[in-house]
Amino acid sequence: MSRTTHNRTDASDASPAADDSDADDAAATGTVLDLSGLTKTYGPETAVDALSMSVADGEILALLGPSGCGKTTTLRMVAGLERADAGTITLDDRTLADPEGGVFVPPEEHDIGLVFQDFALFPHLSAAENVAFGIGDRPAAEREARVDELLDLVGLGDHADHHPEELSGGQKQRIALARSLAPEPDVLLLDEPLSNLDVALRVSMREEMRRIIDETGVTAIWVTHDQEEALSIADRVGVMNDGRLQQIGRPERIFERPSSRFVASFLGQAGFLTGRVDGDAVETDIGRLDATHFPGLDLPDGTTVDVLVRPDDLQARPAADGTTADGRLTQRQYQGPSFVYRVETTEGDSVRCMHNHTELFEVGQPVTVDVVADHPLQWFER
Amino acid sequence: MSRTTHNRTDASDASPAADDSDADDAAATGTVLDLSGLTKTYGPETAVDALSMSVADGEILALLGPSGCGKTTTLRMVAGLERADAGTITLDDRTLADPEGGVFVPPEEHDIGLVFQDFALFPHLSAAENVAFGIGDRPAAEREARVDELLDLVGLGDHADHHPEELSGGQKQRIALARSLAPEPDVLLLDEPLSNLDVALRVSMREEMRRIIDETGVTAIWVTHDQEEALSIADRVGVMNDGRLQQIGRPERIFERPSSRFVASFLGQAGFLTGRVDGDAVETDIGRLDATHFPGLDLPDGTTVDVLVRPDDLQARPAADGTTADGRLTQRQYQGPSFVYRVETTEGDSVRCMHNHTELFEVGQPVTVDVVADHPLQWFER
Amino acid sequence: SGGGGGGETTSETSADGDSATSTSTSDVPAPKTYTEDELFHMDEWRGDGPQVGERPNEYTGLSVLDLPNLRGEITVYLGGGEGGLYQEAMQRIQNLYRDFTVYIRPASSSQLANTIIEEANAGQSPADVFWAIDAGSVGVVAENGATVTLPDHVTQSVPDTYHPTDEWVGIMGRARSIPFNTNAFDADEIPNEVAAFPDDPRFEDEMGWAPTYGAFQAFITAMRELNGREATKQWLEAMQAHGVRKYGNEFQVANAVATGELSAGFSNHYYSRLVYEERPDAPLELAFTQNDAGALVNCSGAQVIKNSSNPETAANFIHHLLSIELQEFLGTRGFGYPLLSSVPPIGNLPTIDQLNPPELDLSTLANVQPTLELLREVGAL
Amino acid sequence: MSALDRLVAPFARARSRDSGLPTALVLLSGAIAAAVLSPIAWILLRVLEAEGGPSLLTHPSTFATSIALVAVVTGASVVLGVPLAFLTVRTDLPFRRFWTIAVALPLVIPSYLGAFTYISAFGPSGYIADLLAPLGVDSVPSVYGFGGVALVLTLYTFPYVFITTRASLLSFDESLVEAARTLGVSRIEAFRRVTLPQLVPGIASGALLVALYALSDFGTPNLLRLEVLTQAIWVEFNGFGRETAAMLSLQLLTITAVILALQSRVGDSTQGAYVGTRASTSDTTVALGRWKAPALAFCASVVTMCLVVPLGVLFVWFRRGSSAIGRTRLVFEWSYASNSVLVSVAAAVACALAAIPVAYLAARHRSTVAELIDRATYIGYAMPGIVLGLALVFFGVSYGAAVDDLSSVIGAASYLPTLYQTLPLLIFAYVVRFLPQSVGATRSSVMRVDRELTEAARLLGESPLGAFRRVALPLIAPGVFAGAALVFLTTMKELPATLLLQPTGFDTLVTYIWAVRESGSYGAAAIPAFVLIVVSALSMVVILSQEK
Ligand SMILES: Nc1ncnc2c1ncn2[C@@H]1O[C@H](COP(=O)(O)OP(=O)(O)OP(=O)(O)O)[C@@H](O)[C@H]1O
Ligand SMILES: Nc1ncnc2c1ncn2[C@@H]1O[C@H](COP(=O)(O)OP(=O)(O)OP(=O)(O)O)[C@@H](O)[C@H]1O
Ligand SMILES: [Mg+2]
Ligand SMILES: [Mg+2]
Repeated sequence: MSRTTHNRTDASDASPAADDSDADDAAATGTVLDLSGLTKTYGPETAVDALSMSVADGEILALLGPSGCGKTTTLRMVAGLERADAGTITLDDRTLADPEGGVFVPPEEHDIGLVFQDFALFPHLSAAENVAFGIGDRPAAEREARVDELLDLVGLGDHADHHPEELSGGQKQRIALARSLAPEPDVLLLDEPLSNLDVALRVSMREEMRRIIDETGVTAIWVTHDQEEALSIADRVGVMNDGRLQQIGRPERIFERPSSRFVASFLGQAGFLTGRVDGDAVETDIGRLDATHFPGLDLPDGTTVDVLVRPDDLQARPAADGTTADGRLTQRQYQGPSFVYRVETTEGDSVRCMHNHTELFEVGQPVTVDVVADHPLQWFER
Repeated sequence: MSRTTHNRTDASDASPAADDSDADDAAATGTVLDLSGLTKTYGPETAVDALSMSVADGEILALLGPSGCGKTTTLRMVAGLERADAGTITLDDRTLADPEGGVFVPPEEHDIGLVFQDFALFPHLSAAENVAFGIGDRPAAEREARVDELLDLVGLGDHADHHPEELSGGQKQRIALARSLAPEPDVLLLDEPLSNLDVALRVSMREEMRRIIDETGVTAIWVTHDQEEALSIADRVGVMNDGRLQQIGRPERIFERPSSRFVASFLGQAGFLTGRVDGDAVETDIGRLDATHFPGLDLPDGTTVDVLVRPDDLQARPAADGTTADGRLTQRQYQGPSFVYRVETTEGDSVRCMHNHTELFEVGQPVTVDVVADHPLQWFER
Repeated sequence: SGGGGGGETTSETSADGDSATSTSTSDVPAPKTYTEDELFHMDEWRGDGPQVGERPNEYTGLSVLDLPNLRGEITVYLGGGEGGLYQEAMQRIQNLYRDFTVYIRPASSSQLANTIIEEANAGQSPADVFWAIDAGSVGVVAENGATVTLPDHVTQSVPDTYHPTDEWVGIMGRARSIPFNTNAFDADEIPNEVAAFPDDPRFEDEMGWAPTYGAFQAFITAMRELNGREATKQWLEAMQAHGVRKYGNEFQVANAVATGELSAGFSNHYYSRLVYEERPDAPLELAFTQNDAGALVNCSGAQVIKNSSNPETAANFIHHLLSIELQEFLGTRGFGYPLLSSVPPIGNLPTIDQLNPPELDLSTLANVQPTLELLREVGAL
Repeated sequence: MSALDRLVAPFARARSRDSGLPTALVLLSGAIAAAVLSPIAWILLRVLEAEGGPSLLTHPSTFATSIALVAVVTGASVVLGVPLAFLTVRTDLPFRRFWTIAVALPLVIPSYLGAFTYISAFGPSGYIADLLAPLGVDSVPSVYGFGGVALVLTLYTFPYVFITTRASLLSFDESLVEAARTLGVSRIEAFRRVTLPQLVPGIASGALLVALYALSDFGTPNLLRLEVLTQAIWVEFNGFGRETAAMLSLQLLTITAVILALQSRVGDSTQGAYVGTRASTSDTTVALGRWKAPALAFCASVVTMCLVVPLGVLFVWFRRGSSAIGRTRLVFEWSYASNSVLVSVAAAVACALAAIPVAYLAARHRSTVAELIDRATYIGYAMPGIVLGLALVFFGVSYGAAVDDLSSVIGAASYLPTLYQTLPLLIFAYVVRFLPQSVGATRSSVMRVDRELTEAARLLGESPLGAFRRVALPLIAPGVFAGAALVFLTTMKELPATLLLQPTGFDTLVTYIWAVRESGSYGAAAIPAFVLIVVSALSMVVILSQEK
């Protein structure tokens, strides 16, 4: 996999994005939280591997990555629940963890909230008591008002007296969320905080969260598996793989200029066309893609590249006769406003094309595929 | 909220979709599983309320609904883990539960698999042993082969010896899936089986699941919060609210002809425009929408309706001068290939417009909004 | 065959079992006088502890050699038992015969008495013989109708005082005594009646008793029988007003006297012997009162339990306990008074004839209920 | 929520997840409960025999003393047991393994032996007084009376609280403490607000064992001269006032019932033990810092009081008594030890087996029936051994008589085995006395097994029994085992019922100790006492090694 990226909007930037130091992508204003070389191993397995990043005041950093890549472990180290094996964590110029320096600040002195992936609600307390847990020092009236407010926020005002065992999965998650918000921490760590919620609630909750975060100026690291969530809510997105940070930057940048096939395939329904460089064009299964798609391509002829094509970059048309077809439709997926068709090309590449839901094709049909992208295409050297 | 639906493709169908008996939407071939009048109360709360539906052989029924609406409770009753208070459950003409008739078949005689929302892996067994649990009666060699096959299927071949406590959230979920598939049950119940997986894995897992389900001919009820998942994978979709089934039918139908504001708002990013019927057109904040959008509208003049508009139905344009504006942009959300703008109309409706990511507007800008839908608009009488 | 079978079956039961007629009454010879050599290995029976002292040359009674043979199996419930001494005695009897086995269940005597009564209530006791450390326990069992009358030739070996009824017979005696610390008193400074202690300032806050203990309760029972309830009550109250201290049992009392914690106390005589065993130099001696409850001589007693499958053997077995050899064995190895008067007690103890016990039917000692009430009433319990 | 709602809510909640009581399990557990309750029938029989009918409060002050003793001993045990459990589980106390075993070991010393050695050590002119006398100390505080009894009972029963609290702490889901701490709550606060409420059921189940032990123990108050109910019962039996004794037993059972009711309120107020199925990954050990020395001193002084003193006295006896050993006629035989182990193992196995259905029912199906059955198993534990023994004598013989009658009616030899004075009846007596120890340990381990796990197993085709065997049993095995081991320990030292019900000629360590003690041969008692303690201590090590 190539680490060379093609820069389609900003030709001057050719540095690998994994250690993205772009003014654009680095933490904007003052850095609040700084992780440097953070490492954690479980026996032979390295869960987090020399992870460095900084989070700016008031920003939301979305952390994406495949299952088991170390997201939860990272959050736990930041929260002070897990001791790092190496590296440092700094919050507001205060070192929270530094194994070499023997520094380890206990979690309760972090002023960091954490929404646990599996909720960790207190089973002996009711929903309201769970939410009130972290604000026990406030006057009773104020506390109650705050709890009511938060319960309403998560839509569970009428479940205040229920115990966790009487709540549904999503209800538990919402209580966990409300509980972590109650003390208004400086930094909020959210481990897939909305994964068990329905779309409507998820959308409204995340807008609500965005509002709260903006209003209170809290800084958040938000682990999510929902790319739409990551792209829509985050100021910056970090993509992890196998314990390492692959790329971090503004959502548009990650989406439009992924630094690797992995990052690309992780956001959007990425498809890849195998291509062979031929002058300033690229030869692929769906035909010759000309130079306009690849400004600045200067690889030797014959180099094999993977061209990133997302569903909205492609359009399929029924092939008039089988011989001119680029491939066959192998699957149709209904997605509400649109259908996504999967096309298996003659040489075996698999790509997706998005179509309006009024355009109906049959699975099995031979099709030709056209590139309709109005932006340059991203490619990765093999 | 009106139960009257407007039928935009099939003018003959005017029945409320909640008890949809359309040939098109009823369980297609032979009914395998039939629920009738299923009710379950917890103290004063009715978790499931007279739910009736049938599932056809080999189909995937996606169950959608807001958090706490009774999805998990429904699955638990079907699995025989919870006793219904009323109603019957019939599987292959065999009554599994009938409280009035005193019938209650214990779970082990159901031949039904269930993937629990929180996995319920056996902590004392390794991943492989968990998967092998239900097939202990097979010859050792066959059993091993099957376990290997399933572990490979869920991408955890190298975690066979790990115990649940050593697996990440998503890894646990995958093992739970593999375990329930191992005995090849007749009916598979999946409670948000992919909620903790990243997109890439989720998409590939659900395609894999679709393939397995098609191959084994198993019938599945799949609870999900992911509308894309529901629409793309399911043969039919059921939408629940507050313990009741609101609508059930083919995905397109649910999406395009929701029977109520609730169902509509639950799928896709629904927005509603308040309108007043005026002849065969409707007067709204964004102007007069003419008869072409509302074929067959015959309500008395002055009736108030909600017109369903999804982001792709609308387009915003900067208003040349403030006076002609329909509303103001209040939010911009990046969604990868597109931006979704939220527009607050002059009278306070909130709608969303989807734009290509190259079209950039500023939040706060006054805009005019046009309907660009190429299909009739759905409306609900107030 | 429930609980009501009664004791009449005695002769039938023996008739079918034993071929030998050895157990029939006619075969039991009359008591006679033996020299030491005529007895059965007397030196092996006799103990050799430091307290044994001089032994007589002649004994009157019956030798085991002249007793009918024992055959078959019997079960003995053994209440108390002086630390295995009684068990060893029975073991030795068993060893005298080839075809005789004795099974022993040891426990506390009142517990066993309660057990036998429960067993009889419910049907049948597995016990053939009950040998209890105190007369009260055997008395209660007899009162509850759970025993068989003993043959005369068995009971007549001991003075009438020690078999007030024919339902049981005394085996070894235990005398009430006043243990005193020799650093505090000389022997002649101890009053010779218990009634004198409450009035004597030398004993204020210096005495101990064990009111929960069976032997003490027997002593109070005797006092009640002899002096009446009121007088007993007054004595108890006076003693308490005099600062008597409570102990859990009488060994603790004797021990406390030996250590100097107390100057004197009320206990059975052999507890001081036990103290000597542990601490041969203990500054402890015994005094005895005269003709009052304080001079009571209680005894261990044995009886045959109703519905015993082998009552003849059981009675014969009890007879063996009263043989010269066994009395010598028990008397020289333990600390009890042999009830066969030709076998003297050990140590510097007065002989049983020199004691002056009150005139009292020992069976009345079983009547503990009123004693308990009294003790509770005065707050001693 | 109204007060009434608050009262009803836990039950409504408990019922909600309950899909009906399984008949077979209820019948089986009910039968077990009925069996262990049967001795009560005997008490009632005797009470009804009483002249002038039953009178309830015969000894008011004794009754009050018993209650006070139970309260003080239970309170003191919690005060000792909980901090020690916390120190050995959660802190960086040096030699935690050692302290864990040492602190639990007093459980293997019969409290009457403890009392004995305490009298020898601390009694007037005991060893300590002798030691101190030359230093001019002429009086040590008396070990006799209420204070002494409370002290000795506490020292030898607090390990119940220690062990159950440890178990709760070990299985406690630490992620909850983590959650509390990320909410800005200090470690100590988190302990108070999160850990403690969830430890309460564990603490309460240990405290219950302590309370009932303190109520039913006879040896200690007897030796240390305190008039409590058991003492009064013993006196009555000695005086052949069996009816009064039965009446007193009834009073004692009344207190038992009150204690059981109180405990189930406490145990339920937090709705059972909440414990996660997942192990904590993080390091949750509390650093003691400057508290290390005081903590060590605390542990050391407890161990000194509980272990060093009695073992030291036993050793002195052994040295002094060696001369007297030759004098006692009762020769120690190793078969006594093997007999003890035999019956104790049998009792442990029997209790484990009987406990499983009762505990499973109570933990899984929270209903009045299940709770009553569970509570019923505790009654025997509070019954003085002598009462239980006599009751079983009566029933054992009655059964024998019934069998005899039956065989005479059917005119043939009966094939029904006799029970009286056989090992099965003796072991049954142990089950009656010690079943709750097994039930308690098993019940809390069942609670720890997430219900969904057995549900998952059943959906994978297992019958309820199969699901139990393949999923629940492996997960509760440590609890079952720990309960059985507790039964083993207590059976090893049980005396009164053993004396009454042992097969004739079947001597054990305790009956031998009893016999030589009866003869005053303390020296001879030292050897079996050591053997008893060593064998029991070994099993204690096994119990604790079951903990993860
Ligand atoms: N206690 C543990 N012992 C051993 N391995 C562990 C432990 N905890 C986590 N791991 C391993 O560390 C890796 C990272 O785990 P982590 O929980 O951080 O993943 P994640 O990114 O949060 O995944 P998911 O999205 O599935 O929750 C995984 O491979 C996991 O198996
Ligand atoms: N044991 C219980 N006691 C009381 N109420 C309960 C219990 N279990 C569930 N409920 C209630 O029943 C309703 C339905 O719960 P259920 O778990 O079926 O919801 P769900 O649709 O699965 O929600 P989610 O998507 O959040 O998992 C909820 O309001 C919940 O609070
Ligand atoms: Mg995770
Ligand atoms: Mg659910």
